[in-house]
Amino acid sequence: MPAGPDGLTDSEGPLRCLRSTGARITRCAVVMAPTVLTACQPAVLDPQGIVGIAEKTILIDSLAIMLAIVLPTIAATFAFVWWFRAPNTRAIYLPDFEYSGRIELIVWSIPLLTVILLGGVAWIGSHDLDPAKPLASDTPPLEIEVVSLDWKWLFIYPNQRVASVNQLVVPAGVPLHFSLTSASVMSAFFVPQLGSMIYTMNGMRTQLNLRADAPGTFRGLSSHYNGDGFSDMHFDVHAVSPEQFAAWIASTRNAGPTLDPSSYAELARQSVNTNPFTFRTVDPTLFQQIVTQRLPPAPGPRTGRPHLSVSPRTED
Amino acid sequence: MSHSEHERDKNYPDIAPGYERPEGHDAEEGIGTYLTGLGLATLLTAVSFFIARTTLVWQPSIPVALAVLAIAQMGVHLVFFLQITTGPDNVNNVMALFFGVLIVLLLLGGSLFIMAHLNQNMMPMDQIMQMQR
Amino acid sequence: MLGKLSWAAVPFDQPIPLIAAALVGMVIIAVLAWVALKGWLPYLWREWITSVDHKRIGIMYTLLAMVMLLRGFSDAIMMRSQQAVAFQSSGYLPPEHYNQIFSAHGTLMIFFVAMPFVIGLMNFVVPLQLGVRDVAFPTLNSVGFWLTATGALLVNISLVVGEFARTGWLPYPPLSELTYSPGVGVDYYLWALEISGVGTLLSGVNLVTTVLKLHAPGMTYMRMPMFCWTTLAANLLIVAAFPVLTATLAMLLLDRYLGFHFFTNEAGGNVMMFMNLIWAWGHPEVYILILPAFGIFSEVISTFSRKPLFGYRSMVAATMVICILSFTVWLHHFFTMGAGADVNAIFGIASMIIAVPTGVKVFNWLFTMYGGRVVYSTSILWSIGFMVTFVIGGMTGVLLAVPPADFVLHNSLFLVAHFHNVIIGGVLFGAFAGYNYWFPKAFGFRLHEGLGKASFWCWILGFYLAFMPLYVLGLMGMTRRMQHYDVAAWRPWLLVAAVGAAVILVGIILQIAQLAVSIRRREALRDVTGDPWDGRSLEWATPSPPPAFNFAVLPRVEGEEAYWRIKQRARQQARLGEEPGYTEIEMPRNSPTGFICAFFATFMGFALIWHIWWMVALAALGAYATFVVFAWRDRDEDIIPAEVVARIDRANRSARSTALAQPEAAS
Amino acid sequence: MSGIEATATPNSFGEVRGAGDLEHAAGRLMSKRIIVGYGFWIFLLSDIVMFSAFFATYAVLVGQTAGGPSGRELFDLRNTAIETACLLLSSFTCGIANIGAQAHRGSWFYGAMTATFILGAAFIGLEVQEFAGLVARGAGPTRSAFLSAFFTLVGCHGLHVTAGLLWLLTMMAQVFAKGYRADILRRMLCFSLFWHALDIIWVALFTMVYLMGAAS
Ligand code: HEA
Ligand code: HEA
Ligand code: CUA
Ligand SMILES: [Cu+2]
Repeated sequence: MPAGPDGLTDSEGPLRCLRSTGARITRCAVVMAPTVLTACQPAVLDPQGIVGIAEKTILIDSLAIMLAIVLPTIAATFAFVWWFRAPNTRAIYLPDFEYSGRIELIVWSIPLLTVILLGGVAWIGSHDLDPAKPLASDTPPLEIEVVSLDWKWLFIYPNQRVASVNQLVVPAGVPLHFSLTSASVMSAFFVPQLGSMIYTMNGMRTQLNLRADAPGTFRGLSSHYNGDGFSDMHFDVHAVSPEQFAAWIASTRNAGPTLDPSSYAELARQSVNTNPFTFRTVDPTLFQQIVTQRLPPAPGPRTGRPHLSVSPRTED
Repeated sequence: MSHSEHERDKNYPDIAPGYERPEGHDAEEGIGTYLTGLGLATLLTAVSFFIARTTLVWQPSIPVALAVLAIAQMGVHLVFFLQITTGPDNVNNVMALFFGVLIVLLLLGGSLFIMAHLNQNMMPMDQIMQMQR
Repeated sequence: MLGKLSWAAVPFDQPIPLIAAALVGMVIIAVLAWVALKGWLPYLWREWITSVDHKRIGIMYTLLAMVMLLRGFSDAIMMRSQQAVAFQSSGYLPPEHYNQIFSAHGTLMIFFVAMPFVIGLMNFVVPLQLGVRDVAFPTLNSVGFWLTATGALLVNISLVVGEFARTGWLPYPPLSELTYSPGVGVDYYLWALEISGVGTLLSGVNLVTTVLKLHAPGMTYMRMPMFCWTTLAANLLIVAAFPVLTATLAMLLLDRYLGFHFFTNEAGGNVMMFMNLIWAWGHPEVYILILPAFGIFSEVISTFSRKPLFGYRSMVAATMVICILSFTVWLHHFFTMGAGADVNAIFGIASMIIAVPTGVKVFNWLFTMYGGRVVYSTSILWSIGFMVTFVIGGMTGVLLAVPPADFVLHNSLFLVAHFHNVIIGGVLFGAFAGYNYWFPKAFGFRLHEGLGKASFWCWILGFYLAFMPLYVLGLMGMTRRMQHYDVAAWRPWLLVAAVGAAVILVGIILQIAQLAVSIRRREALRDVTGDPWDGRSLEWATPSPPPAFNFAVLPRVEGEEAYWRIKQRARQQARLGEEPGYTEIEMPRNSPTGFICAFFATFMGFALIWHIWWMVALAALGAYATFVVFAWRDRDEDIIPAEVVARIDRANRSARSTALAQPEAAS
Repeated sequence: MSGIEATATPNSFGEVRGAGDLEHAAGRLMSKRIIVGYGFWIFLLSDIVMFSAFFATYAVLVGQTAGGPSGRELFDLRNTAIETACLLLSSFTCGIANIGAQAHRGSWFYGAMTATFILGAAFIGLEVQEFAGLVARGAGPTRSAFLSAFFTLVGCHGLHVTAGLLWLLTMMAQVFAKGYRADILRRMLCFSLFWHALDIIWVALFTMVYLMGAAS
């Protein structure tokens, strides 16, 4: 894994944009060539984990329930409009038809019944799929701490004492328990093919439970707008077999920089398009320090703060 | 000028909020209502301040007592100062008031409900421990 | 001396906005010069700028909305074209520009297009429908309008001087806090909305009072046309919701200007409280927009089906239920914040319940058409387009209200598709239906039907092309607000969406053509009787355009569909009622208060944004002085002599009796 | 196609409508006082909704002292009691002033208005003093979220009172210059509604902020 934190330094000049684009394209091509089909078609409708699968089912079921009443409504609209068009003298004309108790009753009860059914689905679904609720499983969950930074993702494996940036490697079939926070502004962690997204906020810890059922590469992203670098704040999730995961951890421990408050401060500065890389070791209390704000929130844009008339561009 | 307006107002089904029909009584009598209101409000205020500091009552019940007293006092103000009644001429005023109160309750209740849950779900561990201390 | 303001604030390095702004500026100056040369300024000042006539103010609101629509649309076109090209490249709009564009688009569209459009229509129509001469507070009405215009002006100034917010149409902290957004963009946003928010609140108070307290004799609540009811509900929501917006934005302002800690990351601030409060306003806001549209459809569908509205009482109940329920669902905008299952489920279900009264409305419109004689006018095309489109948007809304579904759809383009589906298919179509329906009332001639229909078809086609792909993209995991992307599978859909926006553009051009052609052919399209559609409510009892006093003599209402009854009786007896005895009428006097207030408010807003404190103080003083002067005036009414009233009314009566004599010709 | 068969008979609401209405407020079936009063009533409700947003924020942030002082350490209930007394009394005198105005009694009106002004000004004075004291102790609004919320909530009420004082003076000047004209009396009615509403908000305020803050 290439560049360390020092690789993050912002380059100057107008060329930068071009260069970073070029770099991104190259990286994309290299990293993803083998898995283009899976990795680059993130889809809520193609879930690869139990949470996502359940959510897709609920989505489709709810849609079906509603279509059962919405489609006839649309059909009736067309039918009425056509049949009762002014030139059509064969249609009955009821110029005073303005009330019918029976119709009123039907009109209120049809949507009501639909909503009762749907409400039941929503109630059960919310409780079953509460992001903070642990997944039922014999395997103990893998703990992962997630920190959203400007504009990259930091994933800490507290029990393995390693960390990675903009790249998440997880064992397939093992429940994952995420604790999430933000180093600066609000973001949202989302891997469409695995299911539920959740917000990340500074000074707060949200929780999420997911599982990748089978090995594969999935695209993850920030699903909450968080500033100029937003569009590039995506990452790949590599779900691998537990053995491969163990191997990855082992190799990670052997290379790369260490993550401590000072390298974290460097990381917390704004940058876009950070190449994925890993940390050999991690201060185990780092996440806790960020959540409790003992490590101060990220500084934001740097130049000449805070009395600017125009917010600085990201490139500066 | 305004007397004629008084006269005319009698004929409308509604009345302006804060306005007492002048029927029968002159200005001096109007003061009576205000005096009653002042007396009751003073009493309720005094009790509130007393309760807040006393050790005579069961402590956890103090906020509840204070809330009840405050609501009572607002009622006193509405009735004696703002002349809100349940009379038919006041229906529109009271409806509007109810709407406002409903919104305030939804907003306050909803916000506190939501925020309590959020805060509880998202508290970092050591703050939970702090709370338990 | 000038606070933070310096030449550096003007984006000389960004030619696109600068050239655009220079063009707009030149057009404005040219128009002004032309007006001045023609000697129309005094007329404009007398008859429009200082007018307190609800009809004039309504028209000005609508005009403001339409101008801002063009601005909002040019933003939309830029976004669509940017996303069409920005596949694995950064497109032609850098992030800091693109981010301003979607923020400005959302802000303008909601606050300065949709709001003024519906408020304008309500202002114009409601007093006419109630059978009265003006709104409850005519001068306040003018103040409200001009403050709204101030807000719009400030947002547009930000194009040239400084920058606009890059934080989305709702500036979530901490991104919108000073630390992360040090520029003036967020300040522009905040002050524009604080100022126009006051204006909106004033018009809300005004319309609530009007509907509840001003009626023609016999116009009881249960005899009011549906549009009056939805106006009441929408304005109750304004009165109840806008103060929350004002308070929330004020807190953000305090954070930014005085270093408070409401929503900062530091010192115990709580960003979640912002989300909570802003949506406590934001959700009611969307019903503020849609309820008047519902009212318009009720009027249009019943008129052009030649039938009374079906299930009037149900409709009233449904309206009021929506009004209350809209305050119980706001959490559905942040299901993914992690409040927990109980909270999510309760608010999710509450959101779904709104589908019940809304469904009732849809079904009642259906039964209004049942047994009718549906005339395919432009207005009813918009209404039918609405019924089909809105039901789809509503359905996807309910889908988003299912928390587990929202967990994967939140902030995606699926959501963007949902709200454009209900806003364009609901609010905008409603506004266009109302525009075509009431245009003859306002200007005395009808709009060209053929071009109107052509525009409708482009719009509906364009809409489906532009927004159905977004549903698909949402399901493919594409989030909103992406400046560029590198997922190849998204691209085709984005291209379709761009084409859709272009088709909408054709619709817009046709709409402008419709207006131009109609003005050219106004004599052929003239509405002589004041009742071009064979209407049912009282606005059609007045001449087109209505005189300043609306009704020569207040009509007496004896049941629902007040005007229809009067008309039926006239038809049976084959003659109009007796000529009434005319008396002189007192009407509120015109007043420059609104305009002058807005003048000072503009300066105050601008000065606050740029920290020019002396100018703030001066402007505040000026505004206060304006009020005192206004309060000091002795005459606030003008008298229209009985002869004038008689002359105007007799002319209209004679037109109407001619029409009555030859029944088929009129409609 | 047909005509306004609009009534030759004068507009009537039931049978009782004075002819005076036709000249004065043609087209208005309610008297102007009712319309104006009601409109202002609606405005007040919106103002109260705005306060409820500040109250909600305060309630949420009250614990966020960020290591700074809490309400218990800061609040001086004696001061609050005096403030409360001022405002309550001023509400009473404001009512008297309104009665005096509606009855065209100059002595009552001016006397009671002056008393109201003095009491209101005293309230503001005490509040400013309290705020200044807090800021001097390093407990200003920028110290913590709790203090931000406190200063904003209480300060917003204080701003309302200040605006009310300005209005009060304008009102007195108007009566002085123009006499008891109907429109001025309507404004007076609105003013008294405003002042009473401020007192109601203060009740919520001293209970929730000061008393509960000091008790907990
Ligand atoms: C009233 C609300 C409204 C309206 C009408 C629209 C209309 C349109 N919107 Fe808008 N949009 C929003 C509200 C609205 N939008 C909001 C709130 C956001 C979120 C912002 C954020 O992310 O913060 C958003 C975001 C948004 C995005 C960003 C998506 C993203 O986040 O990635 C896009 C992308 O293309 C888009 C496109 C369009 C398009 C193509 C239209 C078109 O339909 C445009 C239609 C054109 C017109 C409406 C003008 C035409 C009419 C006239 C000019 C009148 C003609 C004259 C006469 C009648 C005489 N919108
Ligand atoms: C005019 C505007 C408007 C309207 C009318 C609506 C109507 C509804 N909206 Fe929408 N909404 C917006 C504007 C609007 N919305 C905007 C602007 C946003 C995004 C803001 C942002 O984030 O930037 C949004 C976002 C939004 C979300 C948040 C999603 C997210 O952020 O993840 C949700 C979730 O519940 C939602 C739900 C609903 C529901 C349940 C309705 C219901 O009222 C719909 C009811 C209507 C029907 C259901 C159709 C007719 C009914 C029948 C035919 C009866 C039978 C049908 C059934 C029983 C299902 N909306
Ligand atoms: Cu696929 Cu980057
Ligand atoms: Cu909503």
